Amino acid sequence: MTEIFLLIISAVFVNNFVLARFLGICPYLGVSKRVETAVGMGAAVVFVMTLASVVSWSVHYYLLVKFGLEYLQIIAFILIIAALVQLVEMFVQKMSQSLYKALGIYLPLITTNCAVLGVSILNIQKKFTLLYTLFYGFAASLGFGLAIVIFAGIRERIELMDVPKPLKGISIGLITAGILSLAFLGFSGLVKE
Amino acid sequence: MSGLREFTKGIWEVNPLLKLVLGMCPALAVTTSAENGVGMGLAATFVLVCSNVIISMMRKIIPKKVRIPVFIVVIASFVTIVDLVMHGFFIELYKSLGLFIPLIVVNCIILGRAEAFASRNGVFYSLLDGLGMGLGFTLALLVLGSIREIIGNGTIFGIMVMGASYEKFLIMILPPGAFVTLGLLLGLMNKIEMNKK
Amino acid sequence: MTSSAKTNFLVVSSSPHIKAAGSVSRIMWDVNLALIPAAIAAVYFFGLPALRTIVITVISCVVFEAALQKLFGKRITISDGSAVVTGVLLAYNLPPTAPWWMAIVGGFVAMFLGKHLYGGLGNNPFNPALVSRVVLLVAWPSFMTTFPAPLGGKGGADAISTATPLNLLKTDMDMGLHLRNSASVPLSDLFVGNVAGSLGEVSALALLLGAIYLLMRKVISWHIPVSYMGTVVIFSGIYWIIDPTAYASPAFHLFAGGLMLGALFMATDMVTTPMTGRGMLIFGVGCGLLTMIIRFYGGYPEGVSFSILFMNALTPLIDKFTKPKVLGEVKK
Amino acid sequence: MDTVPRMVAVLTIVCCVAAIALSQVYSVTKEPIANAEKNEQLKAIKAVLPPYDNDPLKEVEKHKYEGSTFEFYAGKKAGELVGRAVKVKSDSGYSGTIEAMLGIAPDGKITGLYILKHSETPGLGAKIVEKAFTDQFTGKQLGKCNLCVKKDGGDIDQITGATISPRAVCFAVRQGLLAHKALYEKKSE
Repeated sequence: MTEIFLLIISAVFVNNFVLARFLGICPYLGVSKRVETAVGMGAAVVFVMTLASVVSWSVHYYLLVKFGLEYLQIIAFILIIAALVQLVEMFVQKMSQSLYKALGIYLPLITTNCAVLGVSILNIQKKFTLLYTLFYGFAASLGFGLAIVIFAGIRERIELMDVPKPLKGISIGLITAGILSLAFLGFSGLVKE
Repeated sequence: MSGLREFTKGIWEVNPLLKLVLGMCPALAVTTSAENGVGMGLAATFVLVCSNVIISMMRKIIPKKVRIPVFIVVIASFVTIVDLVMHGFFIELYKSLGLFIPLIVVNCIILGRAEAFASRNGVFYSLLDGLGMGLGFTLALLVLGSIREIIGNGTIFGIMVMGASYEKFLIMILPPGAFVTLGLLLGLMNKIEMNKK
Repeated sequence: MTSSAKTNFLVVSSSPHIKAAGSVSRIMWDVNLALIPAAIAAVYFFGLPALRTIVITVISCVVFEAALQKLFGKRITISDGSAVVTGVLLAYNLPPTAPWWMAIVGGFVAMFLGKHLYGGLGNNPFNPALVSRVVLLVAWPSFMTTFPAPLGGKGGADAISTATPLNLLKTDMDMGLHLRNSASVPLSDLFVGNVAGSLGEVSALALLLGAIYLLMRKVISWHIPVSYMGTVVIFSGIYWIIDPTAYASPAFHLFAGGLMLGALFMATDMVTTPMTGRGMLIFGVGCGLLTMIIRFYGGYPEGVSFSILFMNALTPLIDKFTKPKVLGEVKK
Repeated sequence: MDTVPRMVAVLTIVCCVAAIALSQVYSVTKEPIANAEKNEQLKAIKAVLPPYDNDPLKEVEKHKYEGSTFEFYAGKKAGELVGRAVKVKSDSGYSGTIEAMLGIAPDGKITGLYILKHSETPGLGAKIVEKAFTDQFTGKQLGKCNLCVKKDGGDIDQITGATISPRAVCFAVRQGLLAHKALYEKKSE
């Protein structure tokens, strides 16, 4: 139990997917102009990443390893993620119209979010069990959500600031992300991975 | 439309990293040294050129509705080839690039070029487009990696350039240095662009 | 402590301190005045190197402020005292014997990365002096953690490097020992500042004197210092009551390290902290919790700078959810 | 043109072609990959053992000692044992596990130390990979001088500003030596 707790702290704060591992930078910068959209994106990513972790882990061990096809890992995982995103989209649309309205526009973007493929591969590389995979996928995506919401808050404010013209937009966004990752460095040593 | 233009545009005018702002994850993650930057750039270039050529050849037989899955399969295949070959023959580079080799699959530059260029143009132009875009990306990674390595480690391609008494500004090699350097580089590009007008 | 130009861009005026933009320079010089006792304490305990470090960072900050304002085509406003405040605070966060080049780079980082990339005074989301300190800490850890012993201490002026009280505590806790080394530090030394540490953080007494002046002049409000220190006292108190032989006392945590400097002078910067009283309380509690988590479980012995920087990042969100709704709508 | 059977057919063909092509590439690169991985191991073993002429990877012995498994690779020259390399690790690094290859002569003296894997802070703890640090261990052995950092009363110079990582390395080295002593030094008596 403590081990899982530490795994979560590690993935959210110490080795934050965006700020320490550089995964999912494109949506991080692209969908963080407003706090509300950042929350939506964060929620969609948590949902898909947790699901993708579990499914890709199962496919890896019950199909690829069984038939000696580990070299097809990259193709298999990216297709799983693409298909999963489609399924989730269809499912959400049928089940809840309001949820679909909230998440719908972010879902297609997730296929090319490298955090999703990244976590799927890391689960295998770290030789996690299925339970760990579940929690790691959840925690990593939670870290993404936390980072993007905090970042969106700052960006909303920077919009109103007198930032030098050439730096406006993505440029100052990256610089802010840099200072944010500096603040996250304070958590280093908190958990030994 | 001249072939030369298709080749050169990616290097400056629409540089995928510095102008289109694509492919940022590997750009930030692997540029702790100039060597890693170039290694990543060349690996991406290989995938970009090959997938551009194959997709351009198949552009007439792929049904519109399944084109994205087909692109993904083609790209993922070439990424797997790069992954296997590097593992076998360049193991040190392979280990330092780590996770970011398989992640070339989701590098938006490659899918972007497949969709925007290769699926609409002939094989020869697609080849030049891929080559130019890839080299532009490599060049950008080289610049980013060089700046970070020189300031952060006092070396470039492992060769000492800052003198023995130089106190390494370590933060450049750590995540914050990556973000801030790329941010400033993009700002500089904007400034140059604004001065032109 | 670069404060108060908030009036430039926000209609909200819930902070009671600022009447007009013209008072910026009055506030800044008030803060500088309030920082003087700590400077005197630093020179008393560490000698002339401390004074030298303060002078270098202040000059460096003022020069870079002017240069960057010129570069970005802004009016040069070095006489408002805000760059001086940043310079002094930065010096207070460095070891007294910091190398001169590190002090200069520190001034540049504070002004460039911390302030002028965002458009200068009042626009910066993070406290410039803290950004600079953390950059230096991460970039040159060994220079930033080499502390001389105070002149009155047992090491004498010759001692090149001594462990700070918090370093001793961290070692004790890492080794799983009961308080062995850290217990030998007398609380009175901690309070007046006769211990190793960053230049301006050692003397709780001098910092409190300055803060009382700022409170009286209404430059800062009580919310953040009280909630920050209160959280630290409660957090460390719970552990201490459970096992006083294994955990340091609340007084130790309060007077050791950069807590006083942080809570009184860095976390009270108006630009980078929430506007409403409720928001400030949340900010202070957050800082307190993070500081204690880092001190207890983190890799660094001290967590004040990281905590305040992290809460700076949360400030826009805190403002968003503590501000009255109507004002929130106006912002768009 | 875009009929469903056609779409399915194209997708299937593309996938099959890709899979076949990859299986070819895989079979070609399989051996180089295995070799490359082996060479990485050998490089570390070579760095910590005196010159040998056998293949230590083939003379591997796995032993359990105090709950953890140690793999000993024996290096031999002209049939005679010159030392054993053992992979040691410590979880008490500053930010994670530190793995090292330790070379031990038959008499229990350290012949070399090579850091395989770590995630310590660059510029601080990461200095444990430098020769200036690792060379201190060569020639030392259990008991005669204390394999601890100086701060803890030992002989190993800690790195300025970082005690935790060197301490973790010392711990790992001691574990390796203890295991070696328990497993091999008794046998030779």
